[in-house]
Amino acid sequence: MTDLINYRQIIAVAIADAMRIDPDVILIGEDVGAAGGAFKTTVGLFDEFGPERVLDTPISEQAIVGAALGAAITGMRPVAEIMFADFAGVCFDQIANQVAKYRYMTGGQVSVPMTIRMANGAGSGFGAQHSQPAENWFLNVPGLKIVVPATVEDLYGLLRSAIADDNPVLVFEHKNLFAIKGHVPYGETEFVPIGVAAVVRTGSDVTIVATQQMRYRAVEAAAILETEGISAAVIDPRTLVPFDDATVISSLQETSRLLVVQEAPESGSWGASLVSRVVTGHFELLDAPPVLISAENIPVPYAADMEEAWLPSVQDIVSAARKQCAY
Amino acid sequence: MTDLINYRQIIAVAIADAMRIDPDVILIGEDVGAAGGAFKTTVGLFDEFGPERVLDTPISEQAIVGAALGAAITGMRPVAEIMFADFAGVCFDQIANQVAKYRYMTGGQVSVPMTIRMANGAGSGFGAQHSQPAENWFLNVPGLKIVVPATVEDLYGLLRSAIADDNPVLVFEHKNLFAIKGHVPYGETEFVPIGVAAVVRTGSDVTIVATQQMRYRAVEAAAILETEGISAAVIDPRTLVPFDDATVISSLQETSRLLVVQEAPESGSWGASLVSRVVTGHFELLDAPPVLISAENIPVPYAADMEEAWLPSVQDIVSAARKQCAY
Amino acid sequence: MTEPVDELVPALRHGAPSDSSQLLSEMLRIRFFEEEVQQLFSLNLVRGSTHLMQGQEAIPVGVSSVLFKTDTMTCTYRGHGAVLAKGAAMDACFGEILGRAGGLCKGRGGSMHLTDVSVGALGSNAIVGAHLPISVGAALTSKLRRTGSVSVAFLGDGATNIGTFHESVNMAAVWKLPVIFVIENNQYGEYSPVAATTPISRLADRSVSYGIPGVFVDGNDVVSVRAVTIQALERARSGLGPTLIEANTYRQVGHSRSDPGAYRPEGELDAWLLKDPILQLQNAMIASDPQATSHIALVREQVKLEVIQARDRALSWPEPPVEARFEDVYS
Amino acid sequence: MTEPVDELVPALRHGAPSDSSQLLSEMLRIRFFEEEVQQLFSLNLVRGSTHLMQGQEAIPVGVSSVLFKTDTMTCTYRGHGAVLAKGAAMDACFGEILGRAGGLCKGRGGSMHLTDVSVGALGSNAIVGAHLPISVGAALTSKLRRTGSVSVAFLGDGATNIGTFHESVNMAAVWKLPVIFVIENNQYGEYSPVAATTPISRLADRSVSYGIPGVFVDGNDVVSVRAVTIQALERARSGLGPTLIEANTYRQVGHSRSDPGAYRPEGELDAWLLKDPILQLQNAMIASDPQATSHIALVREQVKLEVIQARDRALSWPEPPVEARFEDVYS
Ligand SMILES: Cc1ncc(C[n+]2csc(CCOP(=O)(O)OP(=O)(O)O)c2C)c(N)n1
Ligand SMILES: Cc1ncc(C[n+]2csc(CCOP(=O)(O)OP(=O)(O)O)c2C)c(N)n1
Ligand SMILES: [Mg+2]
Ligand SMILES: [Mg+2]
Repeated sequence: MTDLINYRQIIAVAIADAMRIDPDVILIGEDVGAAGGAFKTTVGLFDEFGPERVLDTPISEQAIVGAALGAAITGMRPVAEIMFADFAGVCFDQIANQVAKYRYMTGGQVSVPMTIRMANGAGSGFGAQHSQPAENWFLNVPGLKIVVPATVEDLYGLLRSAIADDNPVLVFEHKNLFAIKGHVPYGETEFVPIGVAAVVRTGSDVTIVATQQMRYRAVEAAAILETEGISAAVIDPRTLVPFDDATVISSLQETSRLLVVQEAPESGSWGASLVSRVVTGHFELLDAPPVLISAENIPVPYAADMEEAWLPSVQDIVSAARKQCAY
Repeated sequence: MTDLINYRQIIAVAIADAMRIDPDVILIGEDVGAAGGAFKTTVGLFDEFGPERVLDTPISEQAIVGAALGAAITGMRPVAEIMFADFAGVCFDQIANQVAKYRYMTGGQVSVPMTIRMANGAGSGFGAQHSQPAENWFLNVPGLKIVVPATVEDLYGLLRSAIADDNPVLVFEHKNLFAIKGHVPYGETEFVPIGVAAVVRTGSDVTIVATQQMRYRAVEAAAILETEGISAAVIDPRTLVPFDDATVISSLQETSRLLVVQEAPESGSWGASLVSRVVTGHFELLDAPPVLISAENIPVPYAADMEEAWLPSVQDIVSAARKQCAY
Repeated sequence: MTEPVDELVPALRHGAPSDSSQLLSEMLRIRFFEEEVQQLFSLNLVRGSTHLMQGQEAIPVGVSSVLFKTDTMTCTYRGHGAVLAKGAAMDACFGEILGRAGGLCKGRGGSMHLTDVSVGALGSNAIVGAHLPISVGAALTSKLRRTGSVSVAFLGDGATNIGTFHESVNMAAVWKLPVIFVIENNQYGEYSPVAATTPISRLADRSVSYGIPGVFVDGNDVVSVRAVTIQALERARSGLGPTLIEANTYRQVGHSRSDPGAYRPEGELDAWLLKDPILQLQNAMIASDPQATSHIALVREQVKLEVIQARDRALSWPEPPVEARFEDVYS
Repeated sequence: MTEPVDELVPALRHGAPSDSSQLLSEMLRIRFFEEEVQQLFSLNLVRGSTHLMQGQEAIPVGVSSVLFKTDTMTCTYRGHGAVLAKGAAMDACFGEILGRAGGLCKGRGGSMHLTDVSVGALGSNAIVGAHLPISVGAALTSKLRRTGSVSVAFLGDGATNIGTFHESVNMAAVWKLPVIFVIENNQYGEYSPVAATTPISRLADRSVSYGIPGVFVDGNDVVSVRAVTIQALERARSGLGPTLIEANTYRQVGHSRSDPGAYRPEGELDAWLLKDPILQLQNAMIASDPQATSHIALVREQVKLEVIQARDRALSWPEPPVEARFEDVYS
């Protein structure tokens, strides 16, 4: 039995389920408690678990992340919320230099079981400081796992897996997907694992890899391509670190064509890293040059048409795949 | 007429030369003044230019970068020092969300002529929080230029170009190169331009691309390869953003083999981005799979052998090139 | 309250001497502007989010009424009022919020980023506290260049808990820079009352950490705000360094877009509505001159017209050409 | 000075009651340890940098003398003393600084990162201020789990100017967490005297911003340090929240590795050497009991031996196996 629920709402469901089975889980962030979250993603938790386990904080992101780290190494299993992923900038040191390195630098004395949730992504007119693909900022920092769920089911599962993980996990919740609908996975005990991609759609001509918002555009593009006789697989990696290269490679064994679409500029992106890993490790698999469709190399503009132009479009994907398949 | 000087010393020379010709240039950072810098890279500036133009700050990196930005948009041309590049974590927001975006977001009302200097790099036992290739943290942030000089001449020239640039430029000074020697470029008026790679060595079999510390290892590797009859070109991009793809491509036209060596983990790195751009744009140029040699995907360990193992070695480069040329 | 130091007090933006009528009209400009923005937002003409400041108008107006155009100002996403009071063209403010080509930032910034460097409005910032060090830098230029200009930074009560606040006030204090930090204490940071996030009740007391004056003022009384600003300006221009002003006020509207305000205790809003800064100034004007009523009505009408016309001009502007998005990122 | 509240004062690390002799020996352990590290550094056996704390020993010793093992502690790169005083094995401390397999962190951390979670030493941090929020988190666990443990955070005078200091003390205060923030005011941040970077002279006054007690203490008097710590512990364990202690002291050595100390005014170091915490305690012991001289000599000898033996054990350890570098990063 499952009910229909949206991406926004499933977050509180997942956190509540985790909190019910594990008293060490606490939630900490700005207005996550009494107000139910700036995005209403934590509604109900304060009422159920009270102010000791659902903590409203001052506007102090460094203290939020650092306190979560301090709690994690002393026995708790905190979930910290950084409202907009862009604010990871103000606590970057805590995430990259402290949280990511603590276990390693101390010679593994303790693990760091904590989750940092943040709302990422463009498309809704929040402007350059509230729309970034900040998941890319942390790719070069060893010690963090990074998940980027696109569906209600993946968000539920990955959030549960993140909270259960003994490593720090960054969970990016895409704010332009809040209205996406899916099912509450009642009574599940196995969760979408970190590090495993989803084959959204199989295909034999080209393998399109995309996350979150771009996954949906990839699926749309695949449908159009199908009408033209091009069979496109769509793979959603769901996790950026550690990346499930194997699922991509296995699809490439059939398609021999790699097309990566990402909501991020090219330089220093997960997409470029994937392309690089595939060509350095599996060159012989490719029958055509890989394609990387990225967002534009400019800050996210505010005006509607500009912001939409910044994002890769369905049409961009269709044209690129068409060209690639004609190679 | 030129004198021999080292990488550490040339920094103050470059800043002094810039300050002499432009009264808008000021230097701001922790202990950059009276003490001549934590790395002794700013010795003499305080004496020559006084406390108004060489400002010792509190330990407040966010304020340092933000104040430099505020000064830049009101008519100064500040050079801010962030002692170790790892500390960019504490002022990441100011760099990525403020400095990088100010001009764009305001519709170009003013430019942001400022430079941020920081000491990056591993190899001298400073541990995981003082050894990082932090230049990679900013690759995905449009609006910044990023330079990574390896020689005394490039450091001088790029620092002068950075200070003269109307865009914000991040200058990474590699602390394991402080003892490298080179020449003071007396009386030059044209400086090494931002965005132009150096062909360190030409070659016809493989194109090795490397920066800073790795550039020297690449040159060593190339010498070894030569004795084996393999002719390796070595290209030092010198600038990571904007990257001079053209010089790499032009060498590849001869060699058809790309080998990138970097002092950074693979994920989200400049090297992976370069590999990706080359294969997506110039697939047909390649006769063998490109190779990316990266640092290991762990925090930089302290113990000597571990740290050295973390870094790509000359031997790693030689073996990879050998294999690639035998492809 | 000190008497204004005449030579330090510039004329109001419109050139007239700064009298009550002028102050009223400035506050009304903001009030009506915000009401229109709210309307435009509900019509889906504003993207993302918008943060309005009805009820807080006396603070930017009181402060800016004694600033020169060459003085600089930074503020927050809740900064429409501050930017208008500093002298930005109203239609261009509307235009920016609407994402139009004629917007202050050519439509690239949005509601949280109104900026007009030409009038010294150096930026509204969407990252809490991030504008504070920028205002320190503007003051540094003033000091080094000896321009005499003062840098004002508006911030929220909640922003006094973030690291940049501490670093910025400290740096300004140790360098004795001409900065005025003005806390717009509207009792809440998003949905959290000050007491839930801040262990002291008088935020101005945070000045002790920096050895600078901390001044508490009724932020709904435009004349008092102006008076304390004059003192802070004097101090700044004499090279004595920054001042921390806490202006007490109330955000009469939600934090942003859809905010039902369930967190407000019963009756709180009503009590504050009685202390509305515009209402209070009007009452004071009427108390001192019963004839003022009709004058006030006239001012309101004029301002309303100005706002409507500015709005309509902005609405008539096109969106920016989409190719323009590549401009101004690297030169 | 308050009398120690007996049930709140644990025995010293070695199990003996906390008397002067014990305090002296603890300080000497640190002093001799640091001297050996300096020696090892000059022999090129220590990589990177090392930050010593000769002259500041009374602070960690005074504080830790009244802590339980279950109380937690975070500190800075200048934290050898704090970690030793909290009870970490000395040989493992040497081992870490030498990058040996038997080091506290298996040689992966280094001089700036001594950590021994088993004794509550949660970490030395190489980023100024970054450990402060971590100490807040440890206190949060204490509060939620009702363990009664207190979280101590040592920090430098210079660190009081960085954002995390402000955010951390504020959060601890608003949540009334059991944290004791201990400023080791050694008069300098690197090469900058406090006055060059900080606009007030009494750093404890920064407590005003958080509505908590600010206590100034002679940081070279181990007994006074212990006394103020006891008060802060009482407050913390009673759920009243954090205390900010400023312990005045002096760094008798350079900031790190090669530091000629040219920034020190003539005579300053000499004056402080007369106030050396070890010297002062020894003098006090001799003043109250002239026979103490020989006892002191004995203690010094014993401690010296302990230190040399610990050093030699560590030197005999191998470097960590290079393959071990891949451990403990993802589980
Ligand atoms: C660094 C950062 N953290 C969080 C936010 C989200 N946020 C936007 S406004 C706000 C509340 C700010 O409160 P206050 O400073 O009192 O200003 P007000 O909105 O009341 O004017 C928060 C938390 C942000 N924009 N930036
Ligand atoms: C964020 C950050 N900025 C700068 C540094 C470089 N740094 C190391 S120690 C130090 C001085 C710290 O002074 P203080 O807090 O007084 O501590 P002390 O060293 O005197 O014990 C500085 C600036 C750093 N490690 N981290
Ligand atoms: Mg507020
Ligand atoms: Mg100090």
